[in-house]
Amino acid sequence: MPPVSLDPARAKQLSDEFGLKPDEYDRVLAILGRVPSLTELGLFSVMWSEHCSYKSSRVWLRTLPTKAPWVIHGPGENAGVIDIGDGLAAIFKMESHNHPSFIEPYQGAATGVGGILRDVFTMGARPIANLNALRFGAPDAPRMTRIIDGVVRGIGGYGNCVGVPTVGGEVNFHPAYNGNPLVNAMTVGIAPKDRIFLSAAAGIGNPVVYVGSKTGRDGIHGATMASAEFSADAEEKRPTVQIGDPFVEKLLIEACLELMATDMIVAIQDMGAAGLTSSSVEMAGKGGVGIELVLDNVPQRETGMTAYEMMLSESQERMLMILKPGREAEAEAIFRKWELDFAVIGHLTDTGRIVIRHKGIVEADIPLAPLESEAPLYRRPTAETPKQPVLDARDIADPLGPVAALEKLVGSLDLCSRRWIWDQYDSTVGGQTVQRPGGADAAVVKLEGLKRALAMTTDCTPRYCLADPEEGGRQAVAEAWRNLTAVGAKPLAITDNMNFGNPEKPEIMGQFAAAVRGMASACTALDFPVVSGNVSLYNETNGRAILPTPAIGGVGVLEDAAQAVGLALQPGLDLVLVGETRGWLGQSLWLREVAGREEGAPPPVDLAAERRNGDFVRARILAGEAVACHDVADGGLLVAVAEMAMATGCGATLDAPPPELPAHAWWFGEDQGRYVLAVRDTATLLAAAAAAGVPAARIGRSGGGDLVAGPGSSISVERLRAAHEATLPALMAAVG
Amino acid sequence: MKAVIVVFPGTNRERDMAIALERATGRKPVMLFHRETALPSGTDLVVLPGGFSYGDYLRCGAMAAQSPIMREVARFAARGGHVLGVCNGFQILCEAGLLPGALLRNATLRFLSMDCHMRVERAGTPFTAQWQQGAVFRAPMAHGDGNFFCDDETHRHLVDQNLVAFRYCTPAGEVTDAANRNGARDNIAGILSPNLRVCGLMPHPEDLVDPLMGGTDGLPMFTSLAEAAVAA
Amino acid sequence: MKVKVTVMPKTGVLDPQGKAIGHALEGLGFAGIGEVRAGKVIELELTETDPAKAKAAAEEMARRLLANTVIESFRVEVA
Amino acid sequence: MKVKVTVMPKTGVLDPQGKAIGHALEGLGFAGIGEVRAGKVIELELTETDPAKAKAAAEEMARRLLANTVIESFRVEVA
Ligand SMILES: Nc1ncnc2c1ncn2[C@@H]1O[C@H](COP(=O)(O)OP(=O)(O)O)[C@@H](O)[C@H]1O
Ligand SMILES: [Mg+2]
Repeated sequence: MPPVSLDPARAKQLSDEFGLKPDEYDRVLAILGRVPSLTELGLFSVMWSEHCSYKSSRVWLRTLPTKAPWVIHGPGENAGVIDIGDGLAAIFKMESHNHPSFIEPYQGAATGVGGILRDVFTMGARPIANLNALRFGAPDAPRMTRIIDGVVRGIGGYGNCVGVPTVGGEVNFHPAYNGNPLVNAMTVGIAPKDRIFLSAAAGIGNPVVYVGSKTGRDGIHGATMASAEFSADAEEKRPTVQIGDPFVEKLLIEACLELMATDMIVAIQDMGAAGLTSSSVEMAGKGGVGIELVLDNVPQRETGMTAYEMMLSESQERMLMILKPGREAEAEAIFRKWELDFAVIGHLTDTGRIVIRHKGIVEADIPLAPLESEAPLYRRPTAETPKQPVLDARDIADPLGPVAALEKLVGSLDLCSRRWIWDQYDSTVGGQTVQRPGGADAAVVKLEGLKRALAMTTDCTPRYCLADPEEGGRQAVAEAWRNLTAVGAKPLAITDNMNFGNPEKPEIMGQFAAAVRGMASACTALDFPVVSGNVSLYNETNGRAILPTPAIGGVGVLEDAAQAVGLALQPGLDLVLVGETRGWLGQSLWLREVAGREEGAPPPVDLAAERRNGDFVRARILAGEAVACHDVADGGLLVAVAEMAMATGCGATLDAPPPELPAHAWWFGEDQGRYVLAVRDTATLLAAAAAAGVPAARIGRSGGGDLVAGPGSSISVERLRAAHEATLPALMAAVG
Repeated sequence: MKAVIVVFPGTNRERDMAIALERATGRKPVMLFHRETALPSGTDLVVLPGGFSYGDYLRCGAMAAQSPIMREVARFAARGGHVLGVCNGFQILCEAGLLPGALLRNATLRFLSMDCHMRVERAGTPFTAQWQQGAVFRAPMAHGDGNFFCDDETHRHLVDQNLVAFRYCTPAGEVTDAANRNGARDNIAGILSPNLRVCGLMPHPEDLVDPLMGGTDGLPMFTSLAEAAVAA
Repeated sequence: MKVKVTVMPKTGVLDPQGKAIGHALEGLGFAGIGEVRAGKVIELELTETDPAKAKAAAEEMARRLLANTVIESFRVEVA
Repeated sequence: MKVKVTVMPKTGVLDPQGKAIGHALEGLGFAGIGEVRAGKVIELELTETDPAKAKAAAEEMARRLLANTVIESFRVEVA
């Protein structure tokens, strides 16, 4: 008996409400040869939502470089997998929870962390670190401090409880995020490289097993919500809020890793967006098999749940797996030990169809191949962002001089200390954190029992991306590579989280395409492939888009954790600037915060120089020649040195700017590909730089308690620190 | 030394603790799942590590304190066995009545993750023998409920009997309000049982036993325990 | 005048804490325990002496601060 | 049978949450707010049908788990 079709008019109306376009609905009719049932319509709408199908972004994502000799699994799996030596693989991914975090900041952010953790441990990895890339609106925008507070508490509440250290991240503020903050969470895990678990189902007749928490009516249509832009009626979307239970997640990690140490699992996948639907459809689809589910066996938290509700529920902390036949009892014992639900809810078939039964009735019966192959794929029209003029620093007056501008900058929203945030994240659990937040350009986490360590970072400069999406995409990748390099790590691969506005607008799709182009060029030039990622579109409120934000999460390796350097300055060292300074003020923070202008072309990234400078710096660090290293990014040279100084309280005296540059361009220009190194033996370093063709110059010396920016310009590090540390606590004092 | 680390559902610093104990004693501790009803024979030290047992739901440590293995731990302590509780472990010891007082929500109402300094208020115990009286050491803390509270009578008893093991202080050793981030009564970071065999503290000395992670300030606690086990 | 605001997770919203408490009670040997829900109670001393006004004020407080109405419902009682 | 266990901080025990709520309410412009105490409420569905027995059982649960009598007092009500 086929499922009971909806009344045709009702089906059409619902398909609209569920976000299917008219031509997409016609395709549903063609595939089924009849009007769908409610459950079937639900399945199609979530599988074909932007969130699950990547229908607007796929054509562009395909152009990203994804290969390198150390890449084990690139995009397409739950997370990316790379070889890091010692027989181990790093498994990592970043994912957005933007819309849920706007509606319910605590739970939205918390479940974002929970979801990305599952993407990583579902592949067999023990998670060893979390990072988070956050973009908030202007602090005086409605609800904004509450959103900041809730998001930070939610990330901490979840990560701290599961016992995975939160070791890094980034935060920006801009009014463009007022109605649409971004919460991107990243998890890095470790597994033996020959024991990676994939999601392709196999073995006709094999049992389909559900483990974890019970299913409730949470987050129904969360995936479609993530694919729609906000409007004033966002309130009405509230019932889709999901609640996280990090305690259950912790048990689920332990139980899954225990099961993964056996040979019982054929395939496994977390139930993320669109829960049971996407996990079952994707597992069966990837394996080219059919799947039959009996929903009566699904552990349920509420009474009277329908097939439609169970298939679309986004209840958290659940996994789906295919077991080898006859191993159910053994597997169940492990989950019972950890006090988790375990249920056989179906089996694999040779029909190539997904069949859903509930209470003796077939609620859905859909051929899997067309669900995938006929999924909509759009090459949406694009419009290029007009190029901005290149600003000449000589045309821009300096109203403040270096010291006052510096004090203002280090206390500004985008540069002030993030301590208020990271003080709420457990960054030491696990006992392997070599570089905690604030200590270095990238976090460094050692691998337990080994010398080896991973370095990780998240980076993106959205204001550059708005001004020039291609240059901005390139810069984001380059900065991640630079941050890993600055601790001495060899950068290996990235994950990305593409946050953009409504892709149906050509200028937004143009931003996306250009950002991908820029990223791809940097990935290629730096041997830094993309191994996983996530796309979040429709980040708009009442038609106003966020800044284009391709957040990059980078991972690198250090063979010996003891070789890692931080950015903290010590007295009695020479400061050496590596890289070329042309004094680029366009889109700089100085221009915005001091001159009050947000304009100009952003600084270009010269990928050949980037690579040359970075490889040089890394080699010097590994040779033990640098006591500290910091890349020059937001705010420019003087801010970089100030950050090194504030980390310990040790001051520095810097030489006067070179005569050929306006002073403010020297101090605050945001030219790319630069590093400041604190070294004992300058001559050796400079000789090596000359030999490598890398621009390098001694710019000053550390010591004392003041930062001196050329003769006559001096400020105490204590005073800078006070300005740096005061901003966020003052902002957040109102929320308590 | 034979050390046993008890693992409850939600415990998450058991590995950190194992690393610290192994570093100090040269021997891997035994991990004991909370469902067990007996301690391995020859146990010298029981450690209740940090984490979020039972998700910290209801009250931190309340549910773990009721688990069967805790009856055994209480018996072990009554016989004079050494018991260390760190963070969630301290909360469990208080909830189980093995140490007095309770740990309330931090006065800031926020999770606090940062290094703190502590002054050794009672040297010469199995937990502090390797420190001088008044020594100051650093350790990370990571807790939402570390605000030690006890009534006046209990407080008088702790002070009179010299059972305060550690107080929060500045890096220079001054016991100030500013150094007392979680709002604990009388800056109390850790306490001892009257027989000096049970100790609970909020910060994590086990996370600072390796120069790579920023120092070895926490190591003396574990070398003290190793020595105590040899002496016992 | 004393008012009491009770804040509970909305029906249907997952209550991890209630679930864990129910579990723990069973572990302690208590039998016959069905659903357990855990919430908050806030007792406020108000200078307001008119019960209706006190109640209205407390409801306003609950809506604006004490309850997260996205996931919680509340009830106000005047003592 | 439904029972409700209310757990409040004992008088004399610091209640940072209650204090913070009081402050926040004042910050929102509410006036005339005196002491604020924040506690917990646990609602249990019991199969027990005898009110006296249900109450006794809940009291036992409160003593053994739901309240920590070092810092909290509790009250049981049967619905
Ligand atoms: N949301 C966050 N969570 C944890 N740590 C953060 C967060 N945001 C920033 N940090 C930390 O603050 C420090 C400074 O960040 P950022 O200014 O982005 O560094 P950079 O410009 O060198 O990339 C880094 O150590 C970073 O990991
Ligand atoms: Mg960064």
